[in-house]
Amino acid sequence: SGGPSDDESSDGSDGSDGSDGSDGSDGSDGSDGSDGSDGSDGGSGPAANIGMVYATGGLGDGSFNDQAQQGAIEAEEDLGISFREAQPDEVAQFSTFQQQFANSSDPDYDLVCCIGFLQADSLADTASSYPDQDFMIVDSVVDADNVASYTFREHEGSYLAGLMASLLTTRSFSAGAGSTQGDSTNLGFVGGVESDLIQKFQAGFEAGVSAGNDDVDVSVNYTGSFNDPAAGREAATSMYNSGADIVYHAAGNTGTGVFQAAQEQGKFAIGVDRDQSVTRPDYADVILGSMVKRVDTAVYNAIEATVDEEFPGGSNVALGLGNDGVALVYGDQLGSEIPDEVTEEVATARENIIAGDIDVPSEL
Amino acid sequence: MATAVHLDGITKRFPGVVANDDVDLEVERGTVHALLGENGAGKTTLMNVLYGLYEPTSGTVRLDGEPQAFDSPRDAIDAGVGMIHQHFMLVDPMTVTENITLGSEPRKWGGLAVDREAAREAVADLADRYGFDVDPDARIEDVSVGEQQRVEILKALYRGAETLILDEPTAVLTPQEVDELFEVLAELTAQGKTIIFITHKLGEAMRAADEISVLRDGRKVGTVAADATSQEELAELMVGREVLMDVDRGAAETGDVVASVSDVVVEDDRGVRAVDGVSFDVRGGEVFGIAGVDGNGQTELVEAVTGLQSVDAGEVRFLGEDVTTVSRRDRIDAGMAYVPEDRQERGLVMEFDLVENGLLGSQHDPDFAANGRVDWPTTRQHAEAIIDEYDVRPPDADADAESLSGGNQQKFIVGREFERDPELVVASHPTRGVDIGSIEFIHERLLELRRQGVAVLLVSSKLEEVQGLSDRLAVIYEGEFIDVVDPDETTEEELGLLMAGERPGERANGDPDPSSPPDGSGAADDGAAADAVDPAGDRA
Amino acid sequence: MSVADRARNVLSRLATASGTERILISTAALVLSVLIGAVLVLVAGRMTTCTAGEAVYYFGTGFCYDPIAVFDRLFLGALGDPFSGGWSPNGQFAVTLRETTLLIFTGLSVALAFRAGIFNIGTQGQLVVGALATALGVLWASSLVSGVVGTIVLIPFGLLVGAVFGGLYGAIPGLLKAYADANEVITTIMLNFIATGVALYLVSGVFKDPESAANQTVPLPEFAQFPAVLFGARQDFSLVALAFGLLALGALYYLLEHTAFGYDVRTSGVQPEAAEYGGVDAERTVVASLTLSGALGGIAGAMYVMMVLGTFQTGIPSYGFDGITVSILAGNNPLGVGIAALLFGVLKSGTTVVQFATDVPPQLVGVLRGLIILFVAMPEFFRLLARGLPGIGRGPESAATDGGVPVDGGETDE
Amino acid sequence: MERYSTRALVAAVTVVGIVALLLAGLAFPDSIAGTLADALTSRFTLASALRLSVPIAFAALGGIFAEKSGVINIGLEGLLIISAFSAIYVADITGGVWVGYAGGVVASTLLAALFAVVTIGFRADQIIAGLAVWLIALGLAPFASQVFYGSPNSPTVATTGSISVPVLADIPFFGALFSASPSVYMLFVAVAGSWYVFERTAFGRWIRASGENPKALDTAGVSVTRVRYAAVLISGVLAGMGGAALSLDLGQFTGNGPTMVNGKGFIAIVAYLFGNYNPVGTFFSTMLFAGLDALQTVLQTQGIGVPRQLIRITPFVVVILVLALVGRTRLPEAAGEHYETEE
Ligand SMILES: Nc1ncnc2c1ncn2[C@@H]1O[C@H](COP(=O)(O)OP(=O)(O)OP(=O)(O)O)[C@@H](O)[C@H]1O
Ligand SMILES: Nc1ncnc2c1ncn2[C@@H]1O[C@H](COP(=O)(O)OP(=O)(O)OP(=O)(O)O)[C@@H](O)[C@H]1O
Ligand SMILES: [Mg+2]
Ligand SMILES: [Mg+2]
Repeated sequence: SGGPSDDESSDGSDGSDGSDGSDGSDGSDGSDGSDGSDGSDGGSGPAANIGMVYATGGLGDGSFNDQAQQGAIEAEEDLGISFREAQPDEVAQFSTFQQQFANSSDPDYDLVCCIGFLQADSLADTASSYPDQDFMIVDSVVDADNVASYTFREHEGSYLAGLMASLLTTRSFSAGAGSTQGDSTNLGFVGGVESDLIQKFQAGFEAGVSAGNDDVDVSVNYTGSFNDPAAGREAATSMYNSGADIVYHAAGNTGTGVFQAAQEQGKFAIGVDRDQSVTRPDYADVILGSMVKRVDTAVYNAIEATVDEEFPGGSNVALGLGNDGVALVYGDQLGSEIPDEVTEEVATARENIIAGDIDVPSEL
Repeated sequence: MATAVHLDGITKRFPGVVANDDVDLEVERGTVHALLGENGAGKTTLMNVLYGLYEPTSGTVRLDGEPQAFDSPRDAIDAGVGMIHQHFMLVDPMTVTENITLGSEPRKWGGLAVDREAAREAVADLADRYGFDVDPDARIEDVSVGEQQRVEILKALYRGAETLILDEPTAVLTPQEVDELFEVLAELTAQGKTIIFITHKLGEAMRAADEISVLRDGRKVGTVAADATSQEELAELMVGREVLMDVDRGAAETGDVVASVSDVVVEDDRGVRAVDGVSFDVRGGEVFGIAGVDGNGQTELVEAVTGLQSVDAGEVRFLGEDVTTVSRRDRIDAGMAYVPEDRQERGLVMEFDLVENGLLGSQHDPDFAANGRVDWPTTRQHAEAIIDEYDVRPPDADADAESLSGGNQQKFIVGREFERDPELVVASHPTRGVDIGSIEFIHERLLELRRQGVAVLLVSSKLEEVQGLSDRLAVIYEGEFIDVVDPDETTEEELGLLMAGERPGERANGDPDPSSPPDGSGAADDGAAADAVDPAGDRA
Repeated sequence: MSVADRARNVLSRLATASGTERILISTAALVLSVLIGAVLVLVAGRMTTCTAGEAVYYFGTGFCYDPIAVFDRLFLGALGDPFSGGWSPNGQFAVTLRETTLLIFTGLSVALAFRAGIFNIGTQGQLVVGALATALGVLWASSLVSGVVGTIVLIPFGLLVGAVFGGLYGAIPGLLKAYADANEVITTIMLNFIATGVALYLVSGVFKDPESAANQTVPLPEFAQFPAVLFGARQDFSLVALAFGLLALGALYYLLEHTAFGYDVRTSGVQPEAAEYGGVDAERTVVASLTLSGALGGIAGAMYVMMVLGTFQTGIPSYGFDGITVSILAGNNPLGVGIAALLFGVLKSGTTVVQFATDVPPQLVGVLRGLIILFVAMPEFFRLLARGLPGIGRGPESAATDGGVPVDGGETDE
Repeated sequence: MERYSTRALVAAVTVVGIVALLLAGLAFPDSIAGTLADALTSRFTLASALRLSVPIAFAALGGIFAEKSGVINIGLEGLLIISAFSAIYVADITGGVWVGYAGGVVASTLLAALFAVVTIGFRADQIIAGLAVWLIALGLAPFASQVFYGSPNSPTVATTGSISVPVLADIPFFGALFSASPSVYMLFVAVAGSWYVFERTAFGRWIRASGENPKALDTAGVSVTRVRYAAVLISGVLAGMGGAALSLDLGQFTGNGPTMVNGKGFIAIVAYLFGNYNPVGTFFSTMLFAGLDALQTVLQTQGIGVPRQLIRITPFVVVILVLALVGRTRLPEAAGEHYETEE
């Protein structure tokens, strides 16, 4: 009962070639010229044209953006939409790309997906300048009739990760390439750059850890970068060396270093955003589980709603454990070895959170 | 005798300049050949051709009758030609030994390592053989100019040079060092080496050379035997007119004290006292000369007066004001002109053209830059006036300073400083590297300033210059004034002994060892090196 | 001198052979890098798989990426498609000018320091400090005034705050260099990291906008930002800012070439000993140049805050480093900085157009940028090319054939 | 002289400070001093510092060769990037870690050769060309990764692993020196080798002369051009070793943003300037920097009450402070200048 870890099998990171904005035949003039928004029937054009504006990390971050792309790819396969991507590398480019999509008439984009909270400010402007264009944003809320906002309750999933970790670290457990010492009272959290968002992961994790065992401490390290695996490795190594058995990361590519350190030290790690035991199979023997954040679901749902002409403009969906927006998925290789007492306790906590019996803090 | 060097119809053109024009030159093996000529006459260029640095536009080089086609100095070295340039080609942070053996290091371990012992010994042996005083382990930046020159000569000899070219070798030496050099040259020719040296000093050419060739405007105007000519003849060949050899400075009409230095102490970077309690006054209308072997504190003293070095003790006064801690800029503004010793480091901005160089030191002068805004047209006129008046060649204000020959650079600096309308002129080696026509001119100008009541502080290692121009002459040795004399009442020999550190009183009872001339090299350095080099010891 | 005479003078100086040559060389460099870039695009296009319908055909071979489309988008796209008829000042052209404006300031900042002989790598840090100070300062002041008056007061005030704090931050390496002999390359690189770190600390803590998830300050009110003139507001570009930039170009040129201070700076830059001789106070000039350089960097930061983002947010783009390239490309000449900044503005803004319009990975434009710089840096290559390649062999060939350790060195070698 | 005495003084003060800290740490193990003392004496800190040093120190050694010969190679960052990617790519297609390592070195050397041709052969401005090398690599490596792997990040390949010297590895603290990745040992060899080249071989002298007074070298009959080519190529080899070590140690290339190299090439420049162009000094200055970075990580993890964002910048602050005390570094006289044999 470890949450829905169903369709993680397709690795999105090699899917970026699926991006083809211009419809196959350039010569077919205006076949889908003005009816862009109501073309859900087969016809010659795609069911919908979707614009994707990713967060500044860009594709290939192994987590957030790739996960969003995954949603678009699935929508392409299931719903026959077509999408085009833009990878801004600085904040000022968000509005450029948002406007380019909004302005475009060939094709006319039915929905522009804005990934990441940094896009919120520029989207607020863009959305009011283009009232006829539909947008969706992930990780932030923009109050406008033509914007659907999707936020995640990362702290809830992180709580489960913390709970699992603290239950495992206080017992002697060994599986795959790692093991824990029964007498250890120490866990680790590695973050990328300090921000409210990453602190949500940390807060939930720490709450879960205390819930599992009040005596367990969490060492925290922020490397200051989402792209520095070497720093991630040093941070995690230092944690393992000071007695931590399990390190949870919310640090993008920096997390690779955390997995590596776990392998070197014969300890465990917990992945983030996607099921990293699948996307990083080389480290599957140390990844106990991953706190997945279903950005793909958010993107997919928004696209589906657009295709169905039920675009939830102005809505604000908070995706948590309850609606499968976040989940703790157990490692592909190690999941089956985690003792039932632990998984059961985690499952109970999940129910309690959904039921509102446990209130997980989202701030430190 | 065999002709060792044979230059045949050498022409060398640079864009816009014919530096050498169909020059023929023959030098016999085992002789010394002097090359004379005004600044920019093409002497250095001709020798650079012989050394393979320049490929001639036309003409051939033959050594021992064999035609040579040098692509690089490497070829010339292989053919037995060595050159000691006007500006030394030494690597400052490396040691004497490293410099001498550079590019031809003895190796050991199958070439994997430099055999440092062998190198050191080879250098020591070589130095011994020619009686050179060098410390093989001293770093170049720590030794005197004289010693650097000896290192250059050793470098050539180490490479098996049969023909040695020296470009103005005596410009930087004391009289005693010059004597030593000439002894070395005699020793070298006795051993069958051939020497060509460039000089501006006619007396030296006549003394040391067997034959003398004179260049003018890139053409050779004649070759004469040294014992069959006179200074007057040489001077006329060089300049194309008669030259006045002696200056008559006339009586001094001294005015008020313009600058006064009392008990000044200057320490160098290493905390050694380069100037050790010097006091003197310079009055308006007077030339106060300082003679001494290079490196005895002249540089530091002059820089203390001009505001380029801070004074560690004592006082400098200028026009009645205490200026000990006053900035260089304020001293310039107050009327202090300074012809620096090192024209390429200090006196000129080499990348700037002459217009911009003419402004150096006046950039805050309201005449050129009112309200901080530079008046370029006026500045340009000023530069053109200097060029015109001081005969700077080529007469092009847009030429970059680095494109001028050394002598012309010097003339421009002298012009700029003398035209500053100064109260005090500090002139450090004002005629170094300048041809005799220009020397005459600069000397005249200097005396004219004196007649106008300007105070002049003159430093030179050329005895005849300080002696001829000064009203009073101080001799500096190891940072102290050893004596202040009346130049007209003192012989050159007496001055030489003073410069060697012989105190006036000592001569009576002392027994000066004539075989141990003052050690220009060791003492010439500011202190630290003097300890490193044992002057008398090595010489014995 | 009459105005006409002056104009003639200026013209004749511009028309010197070397000036023309520089333009020719830059053009050739651009063309060559575009050619090589095209080859790269084609090669990459061969390595990628795409459907036959998407491929373009050259020389009878199909390629997934079309170099002509790439360069068309890169250059014409950045200029807002001037030949397509639908040109409007609201389009990409405004973005290009926005980038140009910021690069002018960072370029000038670097150029001034370089002319003084100081290798200021720290413009980025100075920009960050200036930006943060401007955001906080203007926020504070915007509670005192508002409306049009607010704009008129706050913009100069913001620029001033940026300049002052950027200048102070630039003065640190200046003082360290002048009085502690500390190498400015090291100190400025370190100070960049420090500026970023401290800014992150401040805006993720005390000065954080509680409303936003981002590490940023509270946004500035609309009236405290640069007004859009002629150009649309959406591209975050203001003609006023560009005018400031052009003014700064002229002012710095005048400062360097026509003032005593500029003369001091240039002299210290090329030959410090001679400068000292000429009465230039070396220490003061170092500190003054770096302060001024930092102030220009700080103004760039102020512009970024007041024109582009409307707030200070961590993760400021690397305008400071781009400034180094701009300045060097311009030969550290203030007037050249204008042209180099425009070229870079086009490249930066064109990158987004290329990304939007083609499938070519966006990193490619980065490669192109490097190639252009590389070729512009080697005028000698083009001179040789122009002369018909005779002497080309000397240097490079020996590299290709015997790049190793020279073995024929000493006489005692064998 | 003055410089050396200041250096000695700073060194002495540092030693005294560290001893005092250790004593304080012993006396009050729970204080910040205790935490610091713990971290300082931990072999893990040393091991971490060594790992962090590898790419920086290799690149810095390369930088010394180039700059001593008179060619300022500001493109070290680019060499690291290109090598980091190529090493992974070659290791991936051949399956051999060390083949990949060699591939990284070759790629970096080729890029260095381009740099050499451009700066020495065509007399391009060294700084611009160096920046160009950086930008080209910064674009090319992720671009290639995108083309080959469909993502700027490569998949994971095998790593270089680590080698433990029996017995020696068990020594307290210094044992970390003997239980490390092969690149660490190679670094030791490279540092010693570079020192040897500069101090003992003729070639090393030529490099020095070529950077100090190329004309002197030229007139001594050694081709400045060839010496400079050789030196720049060596810088390519060394930086290549650093880049390959960086990526193969992790088994992955990360190409987003500033890539996984993330400014290490620029820190390398700082390191060799700080080490005064001496390979050994440079190694120690890299270790100082990496040590502070390692320490910073430990302190953050232990939570000593200072905001993390500020702890993270301590290495940079310390470098500035030390530099302010120790003072100047002297660039080779002719660094950055073209040299041309006349005619
Ligand atoms: N590399 C060069 N490029 C252009 N012109 C040059 C070059 N070298 C020398 N010249 C010019 O050639 C002429 C001869 O110069 P050269 O240096 O040979 O004179 P010199 O007789 O040695 O003068 P001095 O006594 O001042 O040293 C001068 O007009 C000089 O400006
Ligand atoms: N930096 C410079 N270096 C050398 N010469 C210069 C420089 N600037 C100007 N000049 C020279 O000064 C003269 C006048 O220059 P320019 O035409 O720039 O003055 P202007 O602009 O008319 O005067 P102003 O600067 O007073 O307005 C010209 O002969 C020019 O060549
Ligand atoms: Mg000469
Ligand atoms: Mg000019």
